[in-house]
Amino acid sequence: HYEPLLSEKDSTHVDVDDDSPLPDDLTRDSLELPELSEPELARHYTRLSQMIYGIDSGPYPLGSCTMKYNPKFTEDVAALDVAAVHPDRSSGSIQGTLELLHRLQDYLARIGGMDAVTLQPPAGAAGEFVGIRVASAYHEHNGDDERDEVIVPESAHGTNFATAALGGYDVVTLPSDDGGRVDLEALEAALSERTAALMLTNPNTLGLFERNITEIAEMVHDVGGLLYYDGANLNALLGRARPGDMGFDVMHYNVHKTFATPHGGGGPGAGPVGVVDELAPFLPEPRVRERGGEGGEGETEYELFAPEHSIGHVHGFQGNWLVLVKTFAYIARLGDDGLLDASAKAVLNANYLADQIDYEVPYGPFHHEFVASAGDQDAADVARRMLDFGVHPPTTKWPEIVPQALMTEPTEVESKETLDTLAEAFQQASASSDDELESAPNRTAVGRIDQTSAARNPRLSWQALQDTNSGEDSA
Amino acid sequence: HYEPLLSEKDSTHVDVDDDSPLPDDLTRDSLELPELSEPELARHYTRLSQMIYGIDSGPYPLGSCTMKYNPKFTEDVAALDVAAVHPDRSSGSIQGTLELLHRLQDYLARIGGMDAVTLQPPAGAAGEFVGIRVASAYHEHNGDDERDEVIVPESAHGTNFATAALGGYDVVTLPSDDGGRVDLEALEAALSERTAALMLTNPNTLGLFERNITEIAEMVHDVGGLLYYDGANLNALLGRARPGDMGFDVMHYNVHKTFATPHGGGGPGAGPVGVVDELAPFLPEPRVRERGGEGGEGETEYELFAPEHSIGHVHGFQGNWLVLVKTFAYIARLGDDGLLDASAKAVLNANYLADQIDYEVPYGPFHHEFVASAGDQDAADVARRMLDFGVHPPTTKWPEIVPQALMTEPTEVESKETLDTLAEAFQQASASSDDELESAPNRTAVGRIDQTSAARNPRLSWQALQDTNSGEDSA
Amino acid sequence: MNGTRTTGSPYAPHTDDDTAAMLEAVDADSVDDLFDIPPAVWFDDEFGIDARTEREARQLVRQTLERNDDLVELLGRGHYGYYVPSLVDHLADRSEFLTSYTQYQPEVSQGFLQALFEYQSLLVELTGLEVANCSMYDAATALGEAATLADRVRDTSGHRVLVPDLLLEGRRSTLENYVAGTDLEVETYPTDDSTVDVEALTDTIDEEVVLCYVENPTVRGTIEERLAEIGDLAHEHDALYVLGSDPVALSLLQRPADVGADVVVGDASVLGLPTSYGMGLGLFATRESYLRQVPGRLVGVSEDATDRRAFTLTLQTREQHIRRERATSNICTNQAWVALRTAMHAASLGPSGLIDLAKRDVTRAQDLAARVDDLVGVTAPVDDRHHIREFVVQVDQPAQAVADDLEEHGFAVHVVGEHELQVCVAGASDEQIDAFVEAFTEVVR
Amino acid sequence: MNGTRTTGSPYAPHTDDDTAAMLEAVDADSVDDLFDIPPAVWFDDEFGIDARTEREARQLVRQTLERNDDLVELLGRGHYGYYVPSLVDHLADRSEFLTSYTQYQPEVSQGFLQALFEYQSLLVELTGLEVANCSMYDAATALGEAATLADRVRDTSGHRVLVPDLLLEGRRSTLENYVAGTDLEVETYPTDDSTVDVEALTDTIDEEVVLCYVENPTVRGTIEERLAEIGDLAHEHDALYVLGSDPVALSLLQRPADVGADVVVGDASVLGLPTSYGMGLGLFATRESYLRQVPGRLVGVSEDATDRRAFTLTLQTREQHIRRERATSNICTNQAWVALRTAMHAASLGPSGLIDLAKRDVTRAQDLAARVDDLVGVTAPVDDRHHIREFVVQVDQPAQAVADDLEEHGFAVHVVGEHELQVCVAGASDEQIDAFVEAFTEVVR
Repeated sequence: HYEPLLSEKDSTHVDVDDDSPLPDDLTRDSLELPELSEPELARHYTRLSQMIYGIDSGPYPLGSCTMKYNPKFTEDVAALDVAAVHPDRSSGSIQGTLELLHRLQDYLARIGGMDAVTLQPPAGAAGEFVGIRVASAYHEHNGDDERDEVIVPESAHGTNFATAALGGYDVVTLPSDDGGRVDLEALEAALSERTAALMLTNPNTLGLFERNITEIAEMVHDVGGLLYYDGANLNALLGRARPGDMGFDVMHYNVHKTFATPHGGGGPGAGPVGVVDELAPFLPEPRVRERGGEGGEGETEYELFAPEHSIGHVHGFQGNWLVLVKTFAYIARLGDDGLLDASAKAVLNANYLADQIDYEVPYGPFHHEFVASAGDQDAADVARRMLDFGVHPPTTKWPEIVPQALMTEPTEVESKETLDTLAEAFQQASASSDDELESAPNRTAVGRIDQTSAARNPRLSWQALQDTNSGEDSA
Repeated sequence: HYEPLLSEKDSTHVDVDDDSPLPDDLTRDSLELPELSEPELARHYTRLSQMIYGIDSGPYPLGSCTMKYNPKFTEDVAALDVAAVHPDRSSGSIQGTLELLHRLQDYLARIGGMDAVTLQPPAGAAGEFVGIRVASAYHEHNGDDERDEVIVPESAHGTNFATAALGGYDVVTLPSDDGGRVDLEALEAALSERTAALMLTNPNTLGLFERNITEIAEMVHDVGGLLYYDGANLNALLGRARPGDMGFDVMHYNVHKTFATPHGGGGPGAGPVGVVDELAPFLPEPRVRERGGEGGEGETEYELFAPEHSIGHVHGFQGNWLVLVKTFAYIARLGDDGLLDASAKAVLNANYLADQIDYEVPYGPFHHEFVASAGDQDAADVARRMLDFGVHPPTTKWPEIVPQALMTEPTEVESKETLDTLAEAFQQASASSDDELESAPNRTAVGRIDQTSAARNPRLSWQALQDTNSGEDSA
Repeated sequence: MNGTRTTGSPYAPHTDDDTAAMLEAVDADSVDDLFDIPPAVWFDDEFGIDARTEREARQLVRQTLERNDDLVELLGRGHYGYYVPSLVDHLADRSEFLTSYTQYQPEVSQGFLQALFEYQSLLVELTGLEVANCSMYDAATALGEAATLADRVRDTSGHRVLVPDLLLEGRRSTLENYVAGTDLEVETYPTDDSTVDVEALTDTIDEEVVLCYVENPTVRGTIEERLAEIGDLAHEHDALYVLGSDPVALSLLQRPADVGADVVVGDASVLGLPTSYGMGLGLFATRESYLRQVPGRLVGVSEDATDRRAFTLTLQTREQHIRRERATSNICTNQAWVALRTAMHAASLGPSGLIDLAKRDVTRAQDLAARVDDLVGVTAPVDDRHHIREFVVQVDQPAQAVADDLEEHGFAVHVVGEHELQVCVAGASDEQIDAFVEAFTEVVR
Repeated sequence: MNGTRTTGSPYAPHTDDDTAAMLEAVDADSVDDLFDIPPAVWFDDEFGIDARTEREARQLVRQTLERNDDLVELLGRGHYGYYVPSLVDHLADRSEFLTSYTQYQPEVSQGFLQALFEYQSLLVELTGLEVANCSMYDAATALGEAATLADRVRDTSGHRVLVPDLLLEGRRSTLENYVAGTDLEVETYPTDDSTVDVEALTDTIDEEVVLCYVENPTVRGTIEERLAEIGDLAHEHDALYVLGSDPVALSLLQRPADVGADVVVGDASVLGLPTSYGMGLGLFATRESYLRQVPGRLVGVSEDATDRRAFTLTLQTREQHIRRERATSNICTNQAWVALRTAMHAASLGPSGLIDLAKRDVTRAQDLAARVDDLVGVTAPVDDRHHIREFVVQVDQPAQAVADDLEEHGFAVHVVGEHELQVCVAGASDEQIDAFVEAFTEVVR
């Protein structure tokens, strides 16, 4: 369980000026990097992979992260040669790409109950940003440019707050009511003509459906604000309720969370944004639409266009295309039946697992996730302890509304048997002694990591490490 | 490090007769097998893979097995859609496949110094069998049908003996001389008008070049016998000596050992056979040849044909095509320079490693492999002990000419650094106590396995295991 | 370096410094000095093979293979192109599976051994026989091995091996090579409507027969109806009853054990491998009584030092590396990785999926036969039997001409007689079959 | 079931028995009972999306994408199609890399963290700056983040962000969106022969400028010659000097640290990704002094309980999940897996391979420019500068017409002016370039 850094295996200094086709003053002097052969690299990365827990390793019940199994075939379609086109190709020569994008826009619109969709945002947070920028542009277009607040529930994802701030808004934090849902009185108090938007996820991060959603929508709309849907928890509602029908004006889709594209250890993702008709003219450019007339073989033709009042680009090109191909393939595989079954089993699994564990689980009834409380134990310790039982732990210490939160979302891909295994790991952790908790994990590639040391003395590159080491040597 | 059997995860009994399109008496009653979902299977096989040491895991110095790194790109070309054709396609419609086969026949002929090559044998042993069958057919064709012996050196691969026997020959075992090579006097004594062939590998399994090869060839040919080259050790000679030039009449190539096709945990392999002109009419059918005239675009056209006195088929179709594609790709990648360098580094590595270890290494000078002796230690214990140091051990207890043999072949793909690691593992094993040796391995997925129990009480299926268990239960 | 470097082996990691240090360690001036090759046989020439970058080598293979025409293949006759789930490629391609050696060190091979054990268990269920090895090369070589097994286990002085007259040439010829070193001789028995002519078989069988081979389904896609009767006939004459089949057919058709089969051979790669120019996976299953005579590798269960269950290759004393010329076969490397893929594909289908697949092979063949039978000058199926997967079609025109025309339309079919074509539905999609009917209609018009 | 089953989710493993048992455990009659959705918003309709088998879904994507024309792309302008070694696909596709989550549990994520740390180290060497994060989305968003960084770190009340007039629309527009929530305003400065017009820049720059952005190479493939001078100019006015580049160019061109760059942004996916319709990897490196203001993820070294080296995400207090509205960025999921691929590709090339690749980009662009410049009515390169990878070509005919004709011949090029095309050699083989010259010769004849 140890693999040297590439640079520790080899570091070769190569001078640039030999045979340089450029004048010396336009080039660097040298480059010093590892020079290794394919067999050495294959082993290096194989060994590194062996020190990673992936979705094929076992259950991965990260609340609000929705770690679903990633169907293998979606990789194959994204790897097709015909998928490998340059973004500056003429529209006429990439009708296939445009058709796929158009069909995906359509699929997503139907699933979300939205009127128009952009596929450009390269991640969920980028989708949020598009939503907020669209809201800004809309208000501005209406001459409504005094709105400088965005309201965000206290239990919301950190990105909601950060996105609103990036969009130039003051963030108004909304407390929860006793049941863990939006406090309507607090909302009433927070809303004003300064309100640009309310950002909401539903079910919320406690797994609870915002039962008053219709009322909330009315309240926000009454003050001229827009209602934003954070798609993080859409997997819980597939085929059973749609943000558009609940009164949301704009939403993003997390294709990783809802449509099983691989998380890749932190991306690439995609965060398509859907809006109601009224907001469609503000979406990023370019989007795809059908072109009047038909192609040579009677096929519909597609073209790119800029919406009338487009906010412009939020990505240099068209976003994370390869991720979108996988999204499309997944939806085309599941169809109505599969999507409906996904939310059914996701919710069943969460409820079943919540029932099987000893930790207290406040609030309810749950949809796709629940937040247990580790009580007297430190939730992060519990998580590390669970690693030793061969499973991945839940998300911890958030939302803060539940003390020592263990935010758990099994998703639909886990079998009853796996959930039982997971419940067993929860039980073992809950029965662990302080000592066991504080020393965990012990069966992992490395033991518990000192976070303070990492932050206090940042060593962020091999070069920095070298400097540190030589510093120590000379000391 | 434990994963239940598929059947232990699920066993579903399905009746066949529901909606059967066939009369009951033509169908089975039911089928009972695991019924599992893709996520469950993905995890199952991922976990199984984690309990396997592959070439990307570390050094794999199996003497006579030549475990080389398998270049990743060769997998990609074998997976091309255009490679997926049915064997009964018309020749005119698979010119690409035939051209590739023809080019590969040509490459192999040049590398081996042979005149004609068949690609049909699906493994090395099948290649040997073709060689022996071709020899039989040749002698028979010459009315020379009293030859009933094949001579095999005592240190030869087990397949040589078994192949000769399968071909209907009596096996005459040839002792080695004091230097570990063919004993010329013994050979003289063994040769007679009954000799159909002498099977030889060169360098032999001790890694020694048969210096008297020209003389040996003359002796065999003088009695009317044929000289067979076992290609297992061809990697040691690439670009430096060719079986054809040494007087061999027929040879097989182990594409896994010489041309880096993956071993697959025991196949599929391919064992092309090369022969001198005189034997070409006896090769299996069909083979590929150029057709007179040219295709539409000036490209050479190819066709299948049956050699005049062909022994017929040794495989239902054309052998292991996908393996042959990888072979071709590897040779096309390396070319003359690469092949020459492969043998250079293979031989350098073996000599260097032999020099770095404490165990006695008799005989020499070595080419691609050497056979160390574990002396007082049990070679199989040494091997198991080495597993605990994270490397794969050498082949053990063979050839028997070296007591407690550790037959070691690092191949060209190992770096000096890896060889040093390997040498260190040898050293640690040699310094191990009896107890350490006898209890090894300890850091593997399972501990030392009881071979006797496996053989004495064969449990070769889940069904058998069930019977055993229920027997125990009732006992 | 990779991707651009073309000198030396791109897979040899040695730096110049490494090489120098290693040469010094072994006290040699150059690598050439390490080669103990007499000058007379030293190779001074070149092969004349160009080195290429990885990209160029890929391109060469691709361009070469792109000369293949892109045809919809309605081909079968022993090699089938079923859709292989993506799971199989992704998991089987994990390098631990793909690049490992035969499991002679079981402690670091448990995962592969378990997968092979599961493969054996699959075949035990499909055949009903007690023992399945973990692979031969293909159906033809498995049949050859069955014959040498018969030669070893039958006490009689008999030498006749009976096979159907329809047997594929590749299989028959391979079989003949396998028995060339024995006294066995291969003879054919006649068929009727492409299934065993049991009366004729009764007439020819005698005590000299050591093996009677029947395929179900037959090479023409027909399903045998009197298997148990044939088994009795074989056993009455003390002959080994060997059945040829495959995992898809076995999921639906009569279980070999139920009709008295002593050995089942066939090509198991109908599951797990895409069309691959005939590359196969030899299925070999037999009765427990022949266990010690089984060719090839067997994975068994044992215990480790702490009494935990563990898997290992077992009964290796049957094999060439131990038993040499007295081994049960010369087979060494087999088709382990294909067996893994087959097991994965079967697991992916599950029992319901397997049965469904086989049933669809029956109904789709039936449907297609009926559709082409409707055409003027076309009869299908020719044989008055149930079919699975494929069937023979009679055409008024010369079959070769029809096949050539179909090729022009983008379809490949078998020519099996002057006026007989054979068509297989196994790998084709419904759309492809519709398009084929359209093309066929046009061609025979 | 997989491959054939189309009802329900094929990726939900529940048997009917499981479902029943689980419902009983949670005391519910049906799954629907578990949904706490008011009737008013319950969705009673269907999406109208058909379920498909795996094979059908694959086929649908393939058939759809096969509508794309198969053109040789001589395209660049921020997105390049270099050959990616096969190693990258095979290793990056290992499911441990592909399917894992962000490394919040570092003890079971060491392999990915180490790979990202190696990626950071690669960028530190390439840029000469001390800190590189482990990715932004792409070059455009990285530039946007650089601007918000400038907004945070500059004390001045300035609001001007200077970018070249040639800046790609997608980048400029994205930048404007990123600064929309600040007081910053994006302005352009002029270029001369497609490189910075330093005199004009000198005229426009003042203390109001907080960021001066320069790309090297430029979008037209030209190489800047006065980078250090521009850096001095920026610093004299207390503006952040931001350079745009990529790992291939950085392997050969002046090291950003040597010309005074404060931040380097760009698209690092020139290595590691095939052409992918503009999908990218935002490179972001900066000086140590801005460490606490860096957006995105950083992997650092620490120690575990037994004092062994261990990797972890660090300085997370900059990030949205901790700092919320005071985070340095809203970025969460980034392009980690692409960064892995880029690191793999770079490692596969090594320093020699990287330098060679960049040098060939210079000489091959030069050579191609010379070849087309020889044609009547064609001038190349238009800009009197050194070029790498791509260059602009002037044609007498309308550029769009020439491009359309080239497309008919199977080649895609950029139209960048009424009589200007742009051509890129990065991904093309020598054969493809020869074929292009032939087609181009014919088209402009």
